[in-house]
Amino acid sequence: MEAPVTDTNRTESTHDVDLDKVRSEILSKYPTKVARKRAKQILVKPGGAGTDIPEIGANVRTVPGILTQRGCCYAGCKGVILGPTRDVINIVHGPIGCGFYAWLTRRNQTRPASDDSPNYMPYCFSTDMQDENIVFGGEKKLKQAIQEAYDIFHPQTISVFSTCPVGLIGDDIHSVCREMKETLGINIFGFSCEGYKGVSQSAGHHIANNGIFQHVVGLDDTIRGGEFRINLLGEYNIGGDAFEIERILDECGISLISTFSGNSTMEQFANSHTADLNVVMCHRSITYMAEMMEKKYGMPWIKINFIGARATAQSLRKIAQYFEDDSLTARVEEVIAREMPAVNEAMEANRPLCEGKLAMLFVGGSRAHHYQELFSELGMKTMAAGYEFAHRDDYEGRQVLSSIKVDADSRNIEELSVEQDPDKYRLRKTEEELTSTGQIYREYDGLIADMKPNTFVIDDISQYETEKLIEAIKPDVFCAGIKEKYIIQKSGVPMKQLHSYDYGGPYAGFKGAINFYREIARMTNSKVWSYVKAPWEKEPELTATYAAA
Amino acid sequence: MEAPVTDTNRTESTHDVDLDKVRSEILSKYPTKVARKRAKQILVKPGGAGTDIPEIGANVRTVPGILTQRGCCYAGCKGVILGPTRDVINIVHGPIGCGFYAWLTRRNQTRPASDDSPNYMPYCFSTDMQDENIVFGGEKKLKQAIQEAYDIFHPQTISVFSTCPVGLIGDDIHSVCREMKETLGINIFGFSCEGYKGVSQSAGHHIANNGIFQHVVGLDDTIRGGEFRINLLGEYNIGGDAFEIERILDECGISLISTFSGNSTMEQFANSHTADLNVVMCHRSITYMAEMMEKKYGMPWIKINFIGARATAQSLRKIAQYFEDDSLTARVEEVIAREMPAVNEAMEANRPLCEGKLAMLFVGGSRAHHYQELFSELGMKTMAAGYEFAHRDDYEGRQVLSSIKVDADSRNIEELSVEQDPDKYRLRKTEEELTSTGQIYREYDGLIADMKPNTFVIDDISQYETEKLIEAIKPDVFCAGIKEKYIIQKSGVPMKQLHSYDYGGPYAGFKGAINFYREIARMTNSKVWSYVKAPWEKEPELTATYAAA
Amino acid sequence: MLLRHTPTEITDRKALMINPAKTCQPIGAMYASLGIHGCMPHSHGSQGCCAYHRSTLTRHYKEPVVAATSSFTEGSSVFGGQSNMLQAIDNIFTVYEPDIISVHTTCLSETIGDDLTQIVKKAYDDGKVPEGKHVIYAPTPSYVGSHVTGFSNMCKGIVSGFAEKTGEQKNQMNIIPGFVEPSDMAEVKRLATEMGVKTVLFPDTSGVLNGPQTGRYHMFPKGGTTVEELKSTGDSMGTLALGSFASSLAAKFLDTKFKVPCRVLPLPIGLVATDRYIDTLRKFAGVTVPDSLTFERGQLVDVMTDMQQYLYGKKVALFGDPDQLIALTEFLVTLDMVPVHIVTGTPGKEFESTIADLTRDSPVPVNIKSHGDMFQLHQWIKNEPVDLLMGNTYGKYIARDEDIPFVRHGFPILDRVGHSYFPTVGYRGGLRLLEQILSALLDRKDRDSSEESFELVM
Amino acid sequence: MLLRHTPTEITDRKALMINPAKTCQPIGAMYASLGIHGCMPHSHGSQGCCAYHRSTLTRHYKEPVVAATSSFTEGSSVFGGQSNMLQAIDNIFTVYEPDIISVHTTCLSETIGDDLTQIVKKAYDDGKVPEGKHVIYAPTPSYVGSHVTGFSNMCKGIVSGFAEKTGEQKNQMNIIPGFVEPSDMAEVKRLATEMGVKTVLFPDTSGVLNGPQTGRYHMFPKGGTTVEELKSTGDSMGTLALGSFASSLAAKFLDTKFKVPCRVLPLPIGLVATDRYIDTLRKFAGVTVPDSLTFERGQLVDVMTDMQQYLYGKKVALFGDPDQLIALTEFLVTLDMVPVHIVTGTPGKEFESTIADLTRDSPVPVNIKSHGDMFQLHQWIKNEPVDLLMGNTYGKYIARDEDIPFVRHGFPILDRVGHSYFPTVGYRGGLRLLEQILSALLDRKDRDSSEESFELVM
Repeated sequence: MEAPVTDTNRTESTHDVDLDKVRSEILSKYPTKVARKRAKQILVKPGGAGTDIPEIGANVRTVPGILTQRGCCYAGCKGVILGPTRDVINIVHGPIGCGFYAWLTRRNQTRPASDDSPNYMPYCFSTDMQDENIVFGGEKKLKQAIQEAYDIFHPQTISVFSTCPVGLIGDDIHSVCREMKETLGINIFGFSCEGYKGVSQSAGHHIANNGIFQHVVGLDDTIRGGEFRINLLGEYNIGGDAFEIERILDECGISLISTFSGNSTMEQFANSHTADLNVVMCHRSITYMAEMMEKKYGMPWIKINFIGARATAQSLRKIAQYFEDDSLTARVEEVIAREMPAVNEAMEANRPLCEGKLAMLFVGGSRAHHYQELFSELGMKTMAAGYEFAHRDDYEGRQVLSSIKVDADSRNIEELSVEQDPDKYRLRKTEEELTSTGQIYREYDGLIADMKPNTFVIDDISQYETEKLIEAIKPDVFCAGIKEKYIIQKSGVPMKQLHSYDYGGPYAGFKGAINFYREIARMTNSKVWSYVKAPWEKEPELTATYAAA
Repeated sequence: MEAPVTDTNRTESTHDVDLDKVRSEILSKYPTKVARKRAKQILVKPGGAGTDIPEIGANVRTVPGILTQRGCCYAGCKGVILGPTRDVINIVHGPIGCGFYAWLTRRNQTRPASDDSPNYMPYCFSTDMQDENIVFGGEKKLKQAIQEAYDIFHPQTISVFSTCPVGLIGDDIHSVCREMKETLGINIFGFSCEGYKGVSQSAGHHIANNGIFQHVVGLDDTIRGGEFRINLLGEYNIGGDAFEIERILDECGISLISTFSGNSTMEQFANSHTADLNVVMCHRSITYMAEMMEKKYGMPWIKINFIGARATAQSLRKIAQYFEDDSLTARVEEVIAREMPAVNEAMEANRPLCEGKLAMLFVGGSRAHHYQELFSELGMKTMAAGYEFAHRDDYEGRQVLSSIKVDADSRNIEELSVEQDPDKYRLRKTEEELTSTGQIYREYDGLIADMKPNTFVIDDISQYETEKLIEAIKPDVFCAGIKEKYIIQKSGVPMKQLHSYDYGGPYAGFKGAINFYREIARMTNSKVWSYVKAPWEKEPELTATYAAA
Repeated sequence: MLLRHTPTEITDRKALMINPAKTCQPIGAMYASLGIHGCMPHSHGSQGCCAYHRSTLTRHYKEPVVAATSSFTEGSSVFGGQSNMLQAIDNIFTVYEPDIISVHTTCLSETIGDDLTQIVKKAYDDGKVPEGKHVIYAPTPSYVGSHVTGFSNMCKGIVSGFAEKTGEQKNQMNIIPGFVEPSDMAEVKRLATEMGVKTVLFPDTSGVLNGPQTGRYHMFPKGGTTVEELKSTGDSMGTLALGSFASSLAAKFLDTKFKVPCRVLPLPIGLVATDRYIDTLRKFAGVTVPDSLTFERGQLVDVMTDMQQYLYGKKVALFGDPDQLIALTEFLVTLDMVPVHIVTGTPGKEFESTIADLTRDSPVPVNIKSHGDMFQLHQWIKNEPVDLLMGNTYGKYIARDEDIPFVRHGFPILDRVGHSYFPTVGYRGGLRLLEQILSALLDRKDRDSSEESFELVM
Repeated sequence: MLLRHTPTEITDRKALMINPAKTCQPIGAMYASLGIHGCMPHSHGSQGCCAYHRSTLTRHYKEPVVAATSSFTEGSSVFGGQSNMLQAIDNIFTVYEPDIISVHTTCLSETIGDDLTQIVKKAYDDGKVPEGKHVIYAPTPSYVGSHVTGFSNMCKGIVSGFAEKTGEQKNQMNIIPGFVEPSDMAEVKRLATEMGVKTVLFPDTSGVLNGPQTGRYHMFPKGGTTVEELKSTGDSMGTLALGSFASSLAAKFLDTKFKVPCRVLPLPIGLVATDRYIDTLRKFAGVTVPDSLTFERGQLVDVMTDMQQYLYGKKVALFGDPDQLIALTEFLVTLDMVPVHIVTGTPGKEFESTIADLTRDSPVPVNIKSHGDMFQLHQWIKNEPVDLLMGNTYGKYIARDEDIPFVRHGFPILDRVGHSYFPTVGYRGGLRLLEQILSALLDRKDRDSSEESFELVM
């Protein structure tokens, strides 16, 4: 289990590594059954233009015992989707750990409207289930916990999350929630997001989408904001990304009705169906919401991306294109023109420090795709990328959606049946009108399409594979999560967390791009890595006793 | 050089120690000549009432090689008297050390009138004499330094202090000061306070008194303040003592025209001759000023003491007595009545923790006398006391002044010849009027009179004697300075610095008394001293291999 | 205010825990397993547990933390996790090649009722465990006790998995250091070594979770207690268990099963507790305390006496793990400080009585709670303010809201470094703690001083 | 503002020093003398010097600091101090019974022209020095150099007073640790010992100025280099002088007089300088670096790589002693930090060129000054603000006025404890410094964060 120290001045040669050979070597270590499974999830993107996008194994079970980056359904539901919303009391029903680990660990920043606006995010609420609750059932305790939360805090909304044992012992959290909702007269609902559901966090995203859609979206029909009204989907405001995007949208005169979910409130979710367009950042975690809202309320969605300066400009233009308003288009161009000089200056300053260097990205959701924008702006090549919890469409594009087989693990995650709302449905634009805007809606081409030839695409990469990749390709920077960070750095490779940003950020939008350029230039040029070897390791021989000059 | 650890519950027995025997033992260690000298400076106060005050050797040279508490003339002049005044730039003319050591080390607190009032006390100004200045003379550098200080800071006053080599090489700082005073048009004057002058800091006090009296006092005749106008002499505002005294005087309706010198300004000194009474705290360091002011300007002085609650009350009454004003007397009594309940409460709370315990006090000036008040209020006995730089009158009372022989060391310290000021002299009260106030002026009975029988009075105590005293008498608390602090504590005896108060205070006035009660109760009752011995030192024998229960 | 909704008024809660001062068993078991050389911890449950535990340990230690998981699916939850675990054992030994797999359970596998003894036996029987390799295990249901309990259970799992009695007593002491930092484990061992006592210290995460940067990643670094050492624990002269909550279970197991006599002591944090550790070891092993340790002790006492004025009477609020709190409380009392609010999330009535006993001479009433939470601690602080807060990183929210000087201590510390390199146990550790406490108090003094009372010499 | 009169505009000063970053020679000599076992330092001058030096050293170490003085009067200043010194030698040996008296001069006795060589000879001739006792000495005029120069002169005084050559080389290295803390001296020695190198380290104030509280006062505690060791320095294999300003003089004396070859190295503060110390010792003594030290080194590198983002590009202002500043500057540069204002009060042009060389790749202009002062440093900071200030306690006034995070380092530290117990030299010392720097920066980050960006995990 050793990866050698990276030496400097070796990036050129590693462009020529035979990736198929590396792949074979990796697979050879596994037991046959495991190797067969992993073979489907480890692709080398073929060279040559115009080649078809190959099929990849994704959203399948992790093999027990193989060290994975993945978390659980609960993490996807409570940790990712519901975590960043400040005006709800999220009660974790279960033993204390699940609540504890999801407490303030994701850097979701939030900005309450005023000093006395609700913000429960710094709190951790749990029923702290004990022995006897497992044996005799926890419903009574849950009910009491909701009552106590209400008595102390008087929130507008309480939600409940089931953890593994809750499902097994059969606590009916939904009926408890319904009962307490009636009793207390506030919105209370639950999520059956037990950790064992699905194969990764992904199941939890879906469950969270369903819950918010059913219990919150559509509750408030007030029309707020200005002329150009959108929801931003799949932006969790890690390190202030959402603040930067909010700033840019605001300067463009675009009203953000809600963000799912970063710097967000239940109030905004309740009102979100009144927007005119959904723009989707994270294709994996939140597109459910875009699709359900379109069906029920009639607004279309587009995939956008605010990671990378060019991507940000492009995304703004796409939004303007939808609204087909000259003044908006002009204003968007104005903002882009105003922001880009500083971005270009930073890009030019840092590019010479980064050009030709190699990156690897293994993070969940869409980031392993989006961040390639920023690396490419720095002249860096992404040699390997993959997702933690993606489905095939995230890799291959939505055109494969119909061909994805639903397996046992996915079948258990409810697919809501959504109908047009008899009162609130409002078709924003007909298909013809959409087509005439000159862009494609409800589309995403996936990660593989954007990868350079002769690069790795790996789904649910294992610790073992990570080490082997580093050994073979010697990247200059590796992006993943906290569990991977110090393992990678021990090999002498600087590692950037793209979940938490290592207390950095924002990296979205224009200012975020500047931050990222500087960060990567720092990481790949820092002196500290040159001190890894001690002098006596470099020159171990001894020259008898020292003779003084 | 070892003193044994103090054990607890031993204070009773140590009342019976034969001090004469201890004295003999101490002296027996010294070479004959030294022993003879020290014998005059180590007294055992005789038992029985009405005995005469014995004569003590004081203000004589320290024997070379015998570790002394004393400092030098410069320390007394710059460090003690001139240090606490904020609106003067004090330039130390000499190598850097003298300036450096006197920089912010005395805890003289000061409170400028406003955010832009001058306060040069956090600064250290020095001519930083080098080799070539010693060889070729430093007058030119001094002149240039004064010019630079003026150019940067534009102060109203600059003063200059000579250090050892300056006197030897013959720099005439006074002519430089006169010249620069003329050139710059601000008040500039110097002190020839070379470290080798006199036998202790005391010489420096005298030189400082002379300088301030000659160059500052009397410059501003404006009448300020209310009906009852006094100067407070010998209060250096260590740890905020002066602030507490100011508070009390203010509440009594007594106007403080100046303090020599704590929380003080040159402006106040210049105006101090307009006050009606001088009250003297530190008999040693500042009585020169009281006497000179009385001669030149006509106001009398009384010895007072604001250390100790009863002493504070008594001192206020003495001031009121001088002014012979019923409303003042009433107001003073009102203040005392208002302040004393809290004092008494603290006294009663802490006295049981301290009663019967033993103290020793060896600090300069009057503190070794004054602080006995506070210890006695706690029911503690002062078993030994003495001064660092006192003269015989500080021990024996001013009645011996005329019998003190002036030796070579003292003769070199100038005695100003002071005459009545033809214009500004104003006799405040005739001798008859003074007598009719019912108290005695210009008087001080000294330390010995207040000591209990069978106690030690030691002048300029040495390190060796300190150790022997601790060994023989095992005090519960020892008061001295920073140099002594950890030596004493290593013997297991808590030590209180009465120069710097160990970052404590204020201890003056009513609130100060409360602080001190608490401080001494803490020190003499703290658990930490009970942990000095390790368990294996207390019970070193081994009980074979441990057998489990 | 960050915790703007925390009211001063305290109401009784029976069901809702808010801002816990504990987490769940498995993470403690994982930490203990990492202190065995060549060991891969394995989490028998759904993969989120393992991910969360690895993340939290990684954030605290800023070091690689590897562990495998049975990756339960809904199917395994219904039909039991045996097949997942057998598959995992096979894969781990094949791909990662550890010497040992150390399995702990989760609430999930415990609720299902998976029988580890039986599954592990099957793994051996089926030949899934290569020759010379080992699988050990401990049940660590998340709904009982806390992370400390999990640590304790795994310590027992370690000795029950390895300890043997040859009948020939070895001139060595077993020491179970408790749920402390790698630096603390090294220091506990150094103190014993300095006394000339040979020890088997387990678990021992020093060198594992505070390892060097060498440019090569070693999944199984040099540190950790070896199998050989662990086997020999049944032949030792005795066992010192440091911290009753974390360490007594394993010690008692060795006592009961192999008649290795044990003594349970508080963690050696602070002067008196370190004295107790040293003196017990001295008597147990029949050695003399070397001057070097008496010297270190004297240095600590010296700073205690010199700095006493800054400590005396200062009120402190503490939260964390029971063994840590018991030792810290004793140290603070020794320093004449006044612990007034003390909360652990770990259940256990003996905690409250022990702390009550240590603080019986307190000048003010003392609030003590086991199985409490930080919400309650915060409310207590609002009602009775303190001069200092000590606890893990989560305390920073209270410290900021209430403007209290804050010393980070305990688990987890997510926002500073140092804890894993510099011990707080032993006399040197006492000096470090004292320095931290004094710096916190004096920094505050400097900050709050008016200009006139801002001073050079303190 | 505390330093309210300090203007941003910088004017040239030729004569007035304001807020010095140095003090005078004798205190350095006194400190060096305290590192000799059984030695009473003696200040040949007026008694204020001795009182000031003892006070300052006491405040910094919070330990007993004894030293005697010739107690010059006006008479001695005119007629010379010989009689005072002879009397002092007699009294000291009689009353305090040291093994050694170590005399240093002052500006006073130097200006008078007292000849120590002659006076000491007379003391021996007159029988004032008991059999087996010693008087050593060094000239330390206060108007030349600084306290560092005094330390250096006394180091030379020590070897010139004791060193002998028997002709038989000893398998040992002389190490002169420089003007550093007792803890640093112990650490320098520990590192050598860990390498299996026998050393004579002098002076050695460990155990003297960081001694234990035992309930008994020992005027001459166990620590300090012994006479026997000092005598043997002439027979050593070589001398390592750490810090050219403080240590090279004595090393070169041994080289010139006894042909003991010397190497002068920067103080081993930080990674690279410690590497240099270890590697030089390795080559000099022909030993292998043990894994334990490579491990310690790796721990330091690990924290450097892990925490690099918080350090990178941070601007630092530094003041203090030249040897310390040279090593600190190198360490900061190694950490990708940016030292921008660097001031020592000690004169010496090589300081400026050395620092300029170390910072030659700096992204911003660097202000460097030897024989400078803190007033100038403060003005530089006003013109070019910094993220961190490092220096002795006097820096707190600038830090408060300019609201800069402040790490106390150097001499004197009058308002905190720790420096005398925990080294900053060596790899462990580097970890401590790094922890202090990070804590200062992260505390500030926490303080200045808005509520929305106040975070748990850093």
